Amino acid sequence: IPTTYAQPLYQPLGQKADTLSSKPEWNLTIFPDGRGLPQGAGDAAQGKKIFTQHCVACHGFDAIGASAMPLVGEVGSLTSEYPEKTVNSYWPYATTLFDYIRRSMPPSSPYSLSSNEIYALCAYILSQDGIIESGVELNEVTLPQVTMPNRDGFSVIHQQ
Amino acid sequence: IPTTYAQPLYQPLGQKADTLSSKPEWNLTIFPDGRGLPQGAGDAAQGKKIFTQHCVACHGFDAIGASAMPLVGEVGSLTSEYPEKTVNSYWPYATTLFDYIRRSMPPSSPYSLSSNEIYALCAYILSQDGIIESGVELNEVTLPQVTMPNRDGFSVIHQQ
Amino acid sequence: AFASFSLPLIAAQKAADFTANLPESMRQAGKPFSNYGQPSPYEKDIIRWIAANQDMPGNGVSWSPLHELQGTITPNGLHYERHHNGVPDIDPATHQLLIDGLVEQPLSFSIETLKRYPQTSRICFIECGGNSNSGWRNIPIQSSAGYAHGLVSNAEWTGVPLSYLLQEAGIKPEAKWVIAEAADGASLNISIPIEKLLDDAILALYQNGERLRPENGYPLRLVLPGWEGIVNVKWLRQLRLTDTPVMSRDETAQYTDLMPDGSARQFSFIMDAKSLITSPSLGMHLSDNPGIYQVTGLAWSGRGKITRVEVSDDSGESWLDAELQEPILDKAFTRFNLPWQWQGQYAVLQSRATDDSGYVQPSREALVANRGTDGFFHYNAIVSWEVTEEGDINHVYPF
Amino acid sequence: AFASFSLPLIAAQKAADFTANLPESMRQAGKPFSNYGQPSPYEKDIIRWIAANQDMPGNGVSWSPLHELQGTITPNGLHYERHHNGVPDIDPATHQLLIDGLVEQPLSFSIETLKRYPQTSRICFIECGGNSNSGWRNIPIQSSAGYAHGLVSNAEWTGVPLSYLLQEAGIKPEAKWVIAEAADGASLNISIPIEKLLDDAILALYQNGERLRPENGYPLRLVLPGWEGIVNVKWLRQLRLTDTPVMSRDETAQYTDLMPDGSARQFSFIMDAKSLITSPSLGMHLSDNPGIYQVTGLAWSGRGKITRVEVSDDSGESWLDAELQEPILDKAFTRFNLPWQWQGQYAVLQSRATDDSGYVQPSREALVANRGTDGFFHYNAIVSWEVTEEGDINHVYPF
Ligand code: HEC
Ligand code: HEC
Ligand SMILES: [Ca+2]
Ligand SMILES: [Ca+2]
Ligand SMILES: [Ca+2]
Ligand SMILES: [Ca+2]
Ligand SMILES: [Ca+2]
Ligand SMILES: [Ca+2]
Ligand SMILES: [Co+2]
Ligand SMILES: [Co+2]
Repeated sequence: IPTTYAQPLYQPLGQKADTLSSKPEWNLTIFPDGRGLPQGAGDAAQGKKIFTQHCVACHGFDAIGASAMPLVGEVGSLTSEYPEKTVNSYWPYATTLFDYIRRSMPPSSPYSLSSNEIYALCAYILSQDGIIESGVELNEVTLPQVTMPNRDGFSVIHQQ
Repeated sequence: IPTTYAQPLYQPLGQKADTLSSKPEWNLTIFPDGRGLPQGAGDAAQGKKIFTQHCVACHGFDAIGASAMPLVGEVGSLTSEYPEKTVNSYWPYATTLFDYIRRSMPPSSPYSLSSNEIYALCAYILSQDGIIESGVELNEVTLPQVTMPNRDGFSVIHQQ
Repeated sequence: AFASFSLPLIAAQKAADFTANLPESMRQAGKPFSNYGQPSPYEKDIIRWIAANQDMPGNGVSWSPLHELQGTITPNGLHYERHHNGVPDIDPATHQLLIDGLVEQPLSFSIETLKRYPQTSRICFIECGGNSNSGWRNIPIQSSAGYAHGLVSNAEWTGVPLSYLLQEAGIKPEAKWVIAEAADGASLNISIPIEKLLDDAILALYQNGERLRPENGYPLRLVLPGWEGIVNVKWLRQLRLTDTPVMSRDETAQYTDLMPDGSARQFSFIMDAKSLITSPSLGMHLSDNPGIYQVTGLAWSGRGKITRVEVSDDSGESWLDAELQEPILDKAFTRFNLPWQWQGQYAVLQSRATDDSGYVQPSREALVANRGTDGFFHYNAIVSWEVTEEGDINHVYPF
Repeated sequence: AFASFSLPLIAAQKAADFTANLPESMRQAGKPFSNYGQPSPYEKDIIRWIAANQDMPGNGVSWSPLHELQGTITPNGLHYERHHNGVPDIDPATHQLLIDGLVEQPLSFSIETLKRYPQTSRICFIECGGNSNSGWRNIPIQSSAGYAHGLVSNAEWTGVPLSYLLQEAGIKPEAKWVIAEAADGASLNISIPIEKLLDDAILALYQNGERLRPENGYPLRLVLPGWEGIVNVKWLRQLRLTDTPVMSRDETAQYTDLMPDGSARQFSFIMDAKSLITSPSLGMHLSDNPGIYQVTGLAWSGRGKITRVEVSDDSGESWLDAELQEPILDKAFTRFNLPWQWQGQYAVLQSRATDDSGYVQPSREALVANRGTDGFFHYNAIVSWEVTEEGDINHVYPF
């Protein structure tokens, strides 16, 4: 028996998944450098319409908050007595906005918006605080180039 | 603070229960020497009628078993290949029978039988194997005097 | 989706294509929060198996599905049941515990009062004295591991050390036994040596953190670590201190162990060391041949800690030590693990537990030689799972 | 009751008299067995307290009622919940885990496949990074202990050590982070340093013995002992090895801790030592004056074992060591107990935990001095319960 037992001993049972791994539904994550962004484009004017239809009910007119948190405004408030962490005041990367809206918003039907629609929503939100000019088209090239106001606001405390 | 803390420290919160402790509903247990037996009497003929009405459905005619186990017979079977542990073949004390029937049988209405009825049931069961003569009246004096066939069949293995 | 808005068709379609490949669960909101959670509907077959008397549905047992569980805690919904006349409905506001008999002062306690005392917890198993009794039969029963051996479960029990209450009542020197009585439809009564109650007995109010489950004694249960289930009295209403045992039905007619000479062992409280391979076990199938399988199971002892579990795949010709999972607790389930390389051969898998008293779990042969086949209670022999060359698993008696 | 039978009336009447005094539960059969048990109807108020977004009912939390629990295990039905878009319905037969990215070979695993691997268990707490965040407010919140601090629970988690699967895929040297993704309605994604995953991460399949509950990640959850809840990813579908973190919404916008200077601490994974008196606590009443009360509570640390819990009744002027209940496990709930003699005076009860790294739970004053009041996450200050001279208990900030 000693020859057939050992610790730990197990069969490698993972299935080779090269094909799976290359499929878009397994490549949802979008990185700050733009890796993972799909093709598409949209601007603030388009975004405002989409926002009105799909987002206002919870985030409020002009995205300043209702049952869900405000997404815009309050830039520069982080050192104030009442800091408000909006997308525009707090988030370090614009790419996160695309990543998050696609996977989570609107809550009743994630992934229901097209890439164009999501680029447009990003443009609408970011333009509200002048992070991008209101006429700018966001797409897979320009979105990662956006510099967020709080880009350098984070300090990594986990020691590797 | 050291003066107000200690381990273990607790308030004695038990309620004096001398009255409670003397009430019949807190004195259900019947001992082999007859302690706890209520007044009453019954014989096998009476017991057979009661058994027919309240017990036969589960323990079978003549108490030899149906969906519930047999209560009589098989005296002397304990060393055989197929030992059968009935009241009459196995139980060391007759008082246990009164104690158990009163608290547990019939299952749909424990405590529904009068003391007389239970003495009668004991007499019926015990007389089936001649442990008592069929005419004998069992009561709080005679029941503890019954000597069960397997009285000395038990060895206590718990070491005190 | 958005009529007044138009953008290149290609990108929009692309998105639609891949999102259709996402599981439904990612494309919609999930279910809301719940005040008290329930198992997944996909696991609805992981249940206690019920065997009750046809005319008395509250008399019988339900087994924990040990073959479907992992780790060492038994979740409350799957803790085994043994009732003598069903699960009583007891209002905790009116329930009382009476301690009387050979005491200086009879005392009664409400549930609210008991909560004021110091409480302690311990994780321990409770095992029915009749667990595994199909093992006494001549023919090995073909039931799943849990449904033959699952009248044992392991939980964290919390409550008042009984010694505090006994001391408060004042123990008379003549007191040797305590008769515990339940408030169920069987008024179950049974005698317990007082020294156990002074040692490690807990008046349990909580089971795995929450209040006791009705079927496990709500609102109050006596927990006697390592001792057979019947003395872990549920729905406790009275403790009467006496000089002698009561000789109740459940300590004479039942829960006594008939020996081959016709005598019976009485007051066989301690559950001896035992172990059981829960996987692979009867009803499972070894799909890969050859293949590596993780042999896992449970070991426990009413005498103390498990110190060793050996596993054999050749009917006990040779043994190898399994790994014991930490923490190894006194009188509690200990999980063991050992990887096993199956080459497609006929095999008989067994486990053998040893506890810190030095007691070694016996083979069925040894147990039967010692106790015959009519003892009914306290069956703790080694369990043997036969693995066929096809990878099917049966229960066998190897001798 | 029995017409054709007559015997002395006295005895019969006597019996009838006393049996009427027995509780109902002893005079009838109880309820039958159940395949899966439920709590007592008398405890129907012992529930998780739900706070969800009005327009998004799957977004919010439900708190464990720690003030109603005892011992250290949280029963599965009462384990706290934090969902970002509800509890997904995931069929385990079709669910897959994909491990890819910076690996030699991307691999996928079905749930059935994962069950073939060696499994290990550990009892540990999981605490939401946002637990106790009402403590940051200027006014002390008047919620029960559990409903302010119960986004933490303690269970036995069992599953596959993740290191086995990562090694099977083959870790490329550039891999520093792993992005975990969930199959829920938020597709929650978050970055985790690979060394934690290689250290003690468990791919949990079981929770307190049974398969995971839906709200706790069924069919598969990543358990990272001692680290904040958000990285203990539920409904796990993918682990992608990368050189950098993804900077997802839940590691930037949320679960980062804003400091007074406007900067934010990111990747604050470890939950620092904390303790909480669960009884007596807010909403309870001290009925006896003077009286002895058992102070009891829970302590835990994401850095290791609890080594000490001190209790004060005078706002921290003086402290006494509480008894720590065995077994004291690494990164797990440890219950502490200390009897307290109340003389009717105004008192402020506090507990203070120390762990084996030497870390001491801070006062609220120290925590706020260090981190301000807008950090939102990682609130672990000493909790203060004010006892009034009337025996009522409130939440106070003593400084
Ligand atoms: C039914 C309500 C609802 C609708 C509709 C909705 N949201 Fe949200 N949104 C929320 C809630 C609630 C949160 C907070 C989620 C959480 O904390 O997990 C949120 C969070 C967000 C966030 C992250 C904010 C932060 O600071 O973390 C963004 C960005 C966002 N929503 C954008 C959108 C957009 C764009 C739409 C429309 C396409 C939308 N939402 C529609 C309820 C909604
Ligand atoms: C509805 C079914 C049912 C009825 C009616 C019933 N019994 Fe029983 N009886 C049982 C069952 C089932 C058991 C086994 C209980 C157990 O194991 O806990 C039992 C056990 C007993 C025992 C113990 C036997 C042993 O060896 O342990 C006695 C004695 C007994 N019954 C007597 C009676 C009497 C007398 C009556 C009528 C007054 C009666 N029973 C009516 C089902 C019934
Ligand atoms: Ca483009
Ligand atoms: Ca502030
Ligand atoms: Ca008489
Ligand atoms: Ca035989
Ligand atoms: Ca072969
Ligand atoms: Ca006073
Ligand atoms: Co026994
Ligand atoms: Co954090």
